Amino acid sequence: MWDFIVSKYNYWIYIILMMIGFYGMMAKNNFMKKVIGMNIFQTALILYFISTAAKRNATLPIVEYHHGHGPGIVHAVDFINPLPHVLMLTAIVVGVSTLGVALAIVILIYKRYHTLEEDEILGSKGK
Amino acid sequence: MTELLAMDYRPVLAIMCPIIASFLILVSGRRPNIRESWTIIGSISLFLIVLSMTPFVLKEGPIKCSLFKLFPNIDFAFNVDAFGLIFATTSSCLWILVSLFSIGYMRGLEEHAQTRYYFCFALAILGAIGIALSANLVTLYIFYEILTISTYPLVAHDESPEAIYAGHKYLAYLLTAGVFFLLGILVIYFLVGTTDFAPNGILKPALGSTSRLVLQALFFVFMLAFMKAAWMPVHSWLPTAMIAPTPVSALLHAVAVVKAGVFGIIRTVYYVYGTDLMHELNLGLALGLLASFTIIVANFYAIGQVNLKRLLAYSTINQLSVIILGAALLSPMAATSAMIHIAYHGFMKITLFLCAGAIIVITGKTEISQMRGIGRQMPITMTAFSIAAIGMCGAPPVAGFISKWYLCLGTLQAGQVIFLGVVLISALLDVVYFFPVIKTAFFEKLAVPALANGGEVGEKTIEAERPLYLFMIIPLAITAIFSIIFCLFPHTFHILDLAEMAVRNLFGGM
Amino acid sequence: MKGISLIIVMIVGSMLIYGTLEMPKWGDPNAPAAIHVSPRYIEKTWEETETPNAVTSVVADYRGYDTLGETTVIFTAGISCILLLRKKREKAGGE
Amino acid sequence: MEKIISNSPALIVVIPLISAFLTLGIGVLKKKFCYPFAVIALSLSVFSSVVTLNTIIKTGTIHYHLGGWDPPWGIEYVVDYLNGLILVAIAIIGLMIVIFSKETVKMELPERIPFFYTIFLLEVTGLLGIVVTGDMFNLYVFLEIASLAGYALIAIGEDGAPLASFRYVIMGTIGACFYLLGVGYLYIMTGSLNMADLTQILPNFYHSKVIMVAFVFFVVGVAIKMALFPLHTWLPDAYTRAPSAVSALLAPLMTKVGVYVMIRILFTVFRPEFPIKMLHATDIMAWFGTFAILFGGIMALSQTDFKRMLCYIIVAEIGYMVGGIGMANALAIKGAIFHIINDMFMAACLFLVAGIVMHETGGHDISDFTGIFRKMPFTAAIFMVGALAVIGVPPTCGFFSKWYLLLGGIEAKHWGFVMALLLCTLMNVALFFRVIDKGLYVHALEHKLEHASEPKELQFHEAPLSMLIPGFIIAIAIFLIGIFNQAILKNIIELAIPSGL
Repeated sequence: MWDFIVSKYNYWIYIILMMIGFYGMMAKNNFMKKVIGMNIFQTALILYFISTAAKRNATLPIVEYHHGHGPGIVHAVDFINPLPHVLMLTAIVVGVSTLGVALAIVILIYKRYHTLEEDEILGSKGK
Repeated sequence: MTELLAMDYRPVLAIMCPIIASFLILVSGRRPNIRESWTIIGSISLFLIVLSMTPFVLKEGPIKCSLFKLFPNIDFAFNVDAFGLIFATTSSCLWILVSLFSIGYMRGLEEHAQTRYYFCFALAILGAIGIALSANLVTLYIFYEILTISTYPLVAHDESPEAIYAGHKYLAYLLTAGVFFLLGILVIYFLVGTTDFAPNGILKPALGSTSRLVLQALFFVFMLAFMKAAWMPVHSWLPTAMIAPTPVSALLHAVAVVKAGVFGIIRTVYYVYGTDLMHELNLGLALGLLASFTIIVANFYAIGQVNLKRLLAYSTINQLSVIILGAALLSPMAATSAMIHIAYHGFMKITLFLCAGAIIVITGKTEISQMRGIGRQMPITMTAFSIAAIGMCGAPPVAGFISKWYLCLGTLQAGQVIFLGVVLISALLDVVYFFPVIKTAFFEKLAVPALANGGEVGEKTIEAERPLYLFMIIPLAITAIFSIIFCLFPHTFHILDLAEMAVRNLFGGM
Repeated sequence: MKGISLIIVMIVGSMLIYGTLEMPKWGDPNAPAAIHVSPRYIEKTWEETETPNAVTSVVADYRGYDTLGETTVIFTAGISCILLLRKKREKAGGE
Repeated sequence: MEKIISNSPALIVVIPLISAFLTLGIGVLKKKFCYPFAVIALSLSVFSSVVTLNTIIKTGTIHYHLGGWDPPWGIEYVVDYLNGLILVAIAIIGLMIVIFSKETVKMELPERIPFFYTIFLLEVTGLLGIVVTGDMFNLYVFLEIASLAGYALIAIGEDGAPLASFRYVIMGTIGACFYLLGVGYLYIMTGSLNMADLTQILPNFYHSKVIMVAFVFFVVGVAIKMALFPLHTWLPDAYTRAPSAVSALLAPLMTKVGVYVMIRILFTVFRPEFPIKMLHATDIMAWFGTFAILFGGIMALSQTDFKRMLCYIIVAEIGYMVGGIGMANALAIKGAIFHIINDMFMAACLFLVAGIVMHETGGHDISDFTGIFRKMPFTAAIFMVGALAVIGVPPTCGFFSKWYLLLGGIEAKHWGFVMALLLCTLMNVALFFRVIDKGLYVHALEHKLEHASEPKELQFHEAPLSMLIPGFIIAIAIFLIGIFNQAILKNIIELAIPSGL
């Protein structure tokens, strides 16, 4: 049992992180906190992807080469999986972009209502 | 170009008439004379086209014309058969007369939004003609919905809160009906894979795989779909809708809309279920009882009415159920009666409505009690009214007699003597509520010496006071004369021939 | 609201844990992800793209289109921020 | 020409993408040119999508390998009968809305025209990309492009828009992340991101818990994006507050693209037997669809704002499609796919009308429709077409898809769904006739005004041509789709129905 838990510890970590972010997105009253939660959520997802790339006893996916010869025969087992890294490069950018747009919107909200607390905004909406 | 005039395209031409007319009406909305001449031209050409199909159908059988595919096995198609032509002839003929009448009525009362009125009117006729000529349930459904929606602005034409309420009630009933209709069609399509009308029904193959209860329930779904036939207890939209301008009540609620309902019921009974299946499922009896109930109750309602138009509305409900009863008896004679009564009742009822409308325009009176002595002021109108009323009671020499005669024979032919009693009682009750109107009009003295147009009080005729009134008086005179002609020469416009032919196809003989 | 959120979080979390039960262990070199598509990226990177870094070759070549999308995303975000935060009072012809 | 035809799948996306960049440049130089440029760009997009659809009808599914790499390794665009048709619809509606946008943007966002058109084109790019791609991760990227553009476009709307948009950001991000999580779970079990490849590999794992969880996250994530009840909460506010041109673009397209993704994942990535027979997910979806229909209808009835009412109608319409998927038989799926197309046109038509009325009267309440039949007869005609199509009156296209949905419901013996559909028809009647009444019956009002000798309130007049023409084109399209539905169904949609149903 212990072995099972340890051998998959990467998953537990990402799940915990993700749930923290998820909770923050839904339950927090302050818009900034929601945005922070969103970012944690996305980061946890990135962590998950990256961890799927790992292989024991493998190194970075950069093959050694010599000018004019090329690297010779390369075994995939020796290098970690590059694909999740690539995907996550994109996902990081997406996350940053979302964050940027969300913050811009938060600024707009603040300009309009002069507060970022959701309940205060909902309360003042009638005015 | 000439091939467009070929028989195969006649149904399309007929459909195009009101479409083009409605478009032209809309375009020339600012010039009333041109607008109304489009209405007249459209109606006359429609009538001629419909009439031109009759001899061909009588000789060669139905005209089939398929335009495009709607669903697998379902085309947007027309099938001009004898029964459909009866309805088409009636509504197209009456459109001409009502258009004339409308001119007098609408101008006489200086109504607003007349372009909308004529536009919707033409669309409603499109719906009625489409229903008459359609070859399958889906096509019928399409025109049925067009009819419902296009008549809504007509019902609420007055735009007063009551009128809008009436319009809403009208829509609520009839679009709910439309939903039932759609459900019914879907189930039929699902069960047998087709919705084309066929003289012996199309549902018989489904009997093996489906329980009888489903088919019986389905029949009542269809009955609900034809709420337009105003059978009780789903009739209450009809009296409410009487708030509409009288020509609307006349054409739509005496001819197009309600007749579309009974037309649909007859189509369902004979062309979807078929006589055998109706017998098999005992649906004829159920339908007959429903109709009888409506006949009797509607008559009692009518007796209690003080408003002339509402009285006519209940009379309509009563007569519609007479037609349904004719269909329900499942005997050749009764079926003939149902079919010809669609036409004959149309002419008689429209006479009554036009009279009521003429009275409203010329004197401003709506209640029966106000109409004392009106027969002396408006002799032509009230004579026409009396003729039609006599016809409603089924007495000779008016058209109603013929259909009632066939209906009585039909009850005997079907061996259902109870229903004969219903028919006779209803005729009696008809007398009870129509006679007081005639009596008030002719044999009582003018009580209130005031006229709506502020004219001279007296016993002289005021019908022809303004030339505009002639637009109203002449049509109602014509329909009254037709009501008599139909009795003396039942083959006018081949109505009886068509009905006989349809019944021959259904039953294989009288 | 907090209670409901907590319940939702619990449900989602337990779903995730439930799914994780059958996942390959961390760092398993025989995990499907390690043997199906990715080996080609590593083994053929030099041959096919003349790039020693497999990540670079995938980013810029094999899945270069994703990267185009990625740049578009950030472009979108940038323009969005301008669109949102530009002062409204500026006159229409002021530029 | 050969080159264009063979590259048309890529061109569909690349044209609006590049022109988005260019629009910005042009806009900096000369604001006026943004609009015609965007129109030209989307016209080209329509052209290439039509070319693609034409090729598909002639030669079957197109696989377009981007960069020349074979599918599981490189990214592939797959255009088959299903998305070919949807691409054309998206491109056409995008074009119509961009034509329409001229006046509303001038009025509502005068100082931000170049940025608006840039984002607008990016939004269309994203939507087209979602549909055209055959790669799970690439879909996510395009989903984010579309979503980000959508957030920004909504946030520049009227008062309250940023708040609505923020909610959308939160919900949308959760949806997108759930989707990505699903991709990750599939990836860890299969090692592939390519849809066609996954279809081949996945059956081995159908009993795996990971795949089941992945499936659930896919469905929930996409359900958020397409605003399926009860995850629709972001939609009504967002689309009500957005600028007219934006709601006219997003409301018809975004949610429907979500439905497309749903169908893609349920029946292409997974084979139909997995969601239907193994998970029974479709049974659940049928009920969600049913409730969405009822909820949307009832909520729509209680609105006084026209745009908000339309939003709830969209929630109900999503219920139609999800319910249709949930029926899990060929008839209903046919109806659902057809309804995607139809609803795009119907919603576009109605939101266009909302935009026109907003432009002419300055509001989008139902009361702003007073007298439109008199004062704006052409707008009223367009509105009538849209309304009748939503109600499902033949021969508008709405009737035909509803027919198949109902038929599918009857075949599945799912009476709840059938009844909900029929009931929703009635609710739609009540909804639209409320508006029609307002538009039609002004006699009493005018009468009153004359007596009070006040200046006439009903002085607005017909909208400019740039707004009416797209409306008319869409209205005519609604009729044409209805009348030629058999051609569309036979030649395209029936071939798009996933095998195994």
